[in-house]
Amino acid sequence: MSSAKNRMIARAAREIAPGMVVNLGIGMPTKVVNHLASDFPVCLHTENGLTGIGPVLPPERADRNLIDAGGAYVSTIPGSAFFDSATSFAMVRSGRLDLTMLGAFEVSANGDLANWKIPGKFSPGVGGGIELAQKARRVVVLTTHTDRAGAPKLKQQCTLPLTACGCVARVFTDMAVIDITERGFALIETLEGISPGEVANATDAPLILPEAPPPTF
Amino acid sequence: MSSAKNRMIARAAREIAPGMVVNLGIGMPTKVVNHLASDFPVCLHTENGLTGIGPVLPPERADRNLIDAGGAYVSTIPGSAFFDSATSFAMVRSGRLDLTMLGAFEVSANGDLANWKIPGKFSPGVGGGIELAQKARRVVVLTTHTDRAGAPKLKQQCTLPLTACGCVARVFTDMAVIDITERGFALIETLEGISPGEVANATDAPLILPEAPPPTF
Amino acid sequence: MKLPDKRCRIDQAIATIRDGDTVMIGGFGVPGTPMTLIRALVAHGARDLTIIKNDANEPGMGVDHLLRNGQVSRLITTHLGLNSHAIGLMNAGDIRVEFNAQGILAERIRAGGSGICAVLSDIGIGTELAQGKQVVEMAGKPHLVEPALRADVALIHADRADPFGNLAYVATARNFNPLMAMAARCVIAEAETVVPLGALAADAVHTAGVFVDHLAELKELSGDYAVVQR
Amino acid sequence: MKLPDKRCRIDQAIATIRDGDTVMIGGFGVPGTPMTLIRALVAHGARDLTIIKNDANEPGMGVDHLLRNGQVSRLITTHLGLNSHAIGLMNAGDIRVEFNAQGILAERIRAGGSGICAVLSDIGIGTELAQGKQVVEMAGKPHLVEPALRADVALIHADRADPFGNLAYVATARNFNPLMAMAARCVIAEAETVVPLGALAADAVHTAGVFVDHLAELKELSGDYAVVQR
Repeated sequence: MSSAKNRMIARAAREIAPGMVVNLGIGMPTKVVNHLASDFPVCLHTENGLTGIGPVLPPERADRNLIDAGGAYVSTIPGSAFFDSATSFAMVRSGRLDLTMLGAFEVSANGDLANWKIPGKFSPGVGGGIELAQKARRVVVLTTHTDRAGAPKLKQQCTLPLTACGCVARVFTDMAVIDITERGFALIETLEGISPGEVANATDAPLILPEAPPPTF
Repeated sequence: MSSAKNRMIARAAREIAPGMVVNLGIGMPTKVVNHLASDFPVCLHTENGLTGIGPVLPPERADRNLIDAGGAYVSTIPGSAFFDSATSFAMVRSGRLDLTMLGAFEVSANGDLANWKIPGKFSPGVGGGIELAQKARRVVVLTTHTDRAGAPKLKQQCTLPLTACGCVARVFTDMAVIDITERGFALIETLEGISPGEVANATDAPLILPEAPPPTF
Repeated sequence: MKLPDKRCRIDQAIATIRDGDTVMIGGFGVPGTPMTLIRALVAHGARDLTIIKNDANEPGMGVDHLLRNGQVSRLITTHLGLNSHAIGLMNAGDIRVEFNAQGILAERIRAGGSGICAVLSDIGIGTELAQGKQVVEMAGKPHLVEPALRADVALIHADRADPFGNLAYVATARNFNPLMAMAARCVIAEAETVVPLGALAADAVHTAGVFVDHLAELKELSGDYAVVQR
Repeated sequence: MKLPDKRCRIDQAIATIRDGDTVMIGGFGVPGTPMTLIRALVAHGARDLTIIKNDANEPGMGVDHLLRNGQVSRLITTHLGLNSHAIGLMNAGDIRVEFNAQGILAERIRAGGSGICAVLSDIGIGTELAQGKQVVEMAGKPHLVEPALRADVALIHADRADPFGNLAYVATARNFNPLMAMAARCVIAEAETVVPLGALAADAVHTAGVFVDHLAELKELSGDYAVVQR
């Protein structure tokens, strides 16, 4: 992984406050856990039926019955609990998730999220994404700032099928930390070595810049 | 208890076929269990969260956390299971109860049941009765044939608020066994010493009599 | 990662309850009724409460203390048959009572605890319990809309707990407790025993700790919990 | 009273499945997927099946054997991301696929298992998953009607069972199994171990035996259940 991505993930880890219940989506969000101290008080939730996710185990130490929603062989910690899929999403929909971190294909200036379908190219199904995006108390996105072709993922409006409307509060990218505000995207921090102007150029919507140079990560 | 009531209860016990899942309502239905052999294969359900009810225990041997829906201190048997109130009624409404036995204030000729409310006199709430009456695969009633004032409980139409419509298949009384048929009440058996005519006289609706003298119990 | 500790003092947890709150209380008869939390709510004195509970216990027991203390204005329940005092209050108009079919009350609470807005059911169609309810047609048949129930606070009784608030119930003391423990903004649980983190097996947890906000260990078990002598 | 014995041979239980049936299958990935019952259904050969399962496992694993054998005409699921073969069948029009939000699929199955006709939910409003769904207004807001799902048969994997069919699951192999075990006319469970009546503690039962029709003990655990090497 690039150094910029690594710093993005480390920065996103600081979004997790002590005592939170957190669901980390498949992909880059899952890696956030590597940046939490071993005694950090947090409860990680995986939608296939576990609170209190412990470290990922190598195959030779894996429990064949213990995976996370991405299929990784994880472990438990003291105080873990198992439950069925209905109970798992009861937690999500009833507001017991303080935070979820998700990946994205597109995020719009009003916080719409598209991350599950590219018509004609990619449609594996929505899984648990809609409920996480719509119902976690705070939804943040981890994504590269642009796609492989260099096209911005932060747009005035999403062009792909939505996962949920107006759900995203903050986006962590390999260039910046950007909040969704009532007036649209607002630059909060930049990656060290990236200027606010570079971030604005890579964003397909107006970007509100802070008056002073923003902090870096 | 009168001998007639005892024989009614003993007769009702024969309604339980091997392998059934059965809920016995509060009052006389609960006493049916005293007429089942100790090795009879049946699963008794109580709506406060237990399948596999064992014998009632005296206070000095009671478990303070183990009661049936009527508040009696019961016990478990090998294979008992505890569950919450939602799961308990999931069993009822999804058709896993083969049989329920209920008490009645009134039963109508089309099988309507009234057993929970006497306006202005008695309205403690419906409890689990509606769901048992509406959803058990077979609903039978145990009741005295007439009330304390001698008025018939089997009527052309119920006058009291209904528990459920058209739910009752059979009524066991201290005078007779009566089925609800498409043409109304039909006499199946009589208590030893009671004539079909006496049953008909104590019933406030037409009673279809068998061609031959009915069996007695 | 380690899991947060939610142990607290009962009076401090109960102090968050305000006049006019809706309070769910577990239990079916004595088993599962959080007798100690109820006593603390009586001592606290919050008034004009809406209580959601399967039953009203018996005269002089459990939730009846709240009724006698004049703290309850409304009761959402299924059956008051064992509490003649509660029936008297209802008949005198001193408390408003809403009766639900028992399993429908359970489903409405579970729906509230599951972020589901309502369930559609045919239970009670043709009876007076259907009166006034919104009806939705599905496949040509009428169904009653049974709206989800949520509460400001839920009072829960558990047999065992760990400091994170994972709970396990025993026997028929489970009843409405796991459902109500999902359905309130603030869930306060009393436990007969609190074991160390990890001592409650992950497969044996009945209510996951993420649903629980405050946990109190019962130092001793009062006579309120004993076998009822009849 | 004693509880009936529901142990049976797998092939006899599976033989009741007919062409055109709807079959729920537990599991989320490998954990909880009843691999042995699926192999028996492949051997049985019933066709034109509607399968309800969270996912389609991976190519060459679990439910993918039914897809490869041409037994499936319709799949009600949440995510096929790990089975490119299933996505290929879908894109070629060889199977019809209905995608549900994962928790809504769980609720629909649970509703079917609970005698509830539908749940009302706001999940997916404003997205293409809301298209074509019945809408009900409650308190001025639109809600989607999510109808209950039931099946002719449910195939369940449990860790432990007793002869009455009380089941206990382990770790994340629980997932959809307890929900599906409530929601079918005929519930067939495979268990890694069958213990004597009474050896499964009444408080530790995850699925009560009244929901289960047939129980088969797995004599040996095939490689299908092993840790997936990636």
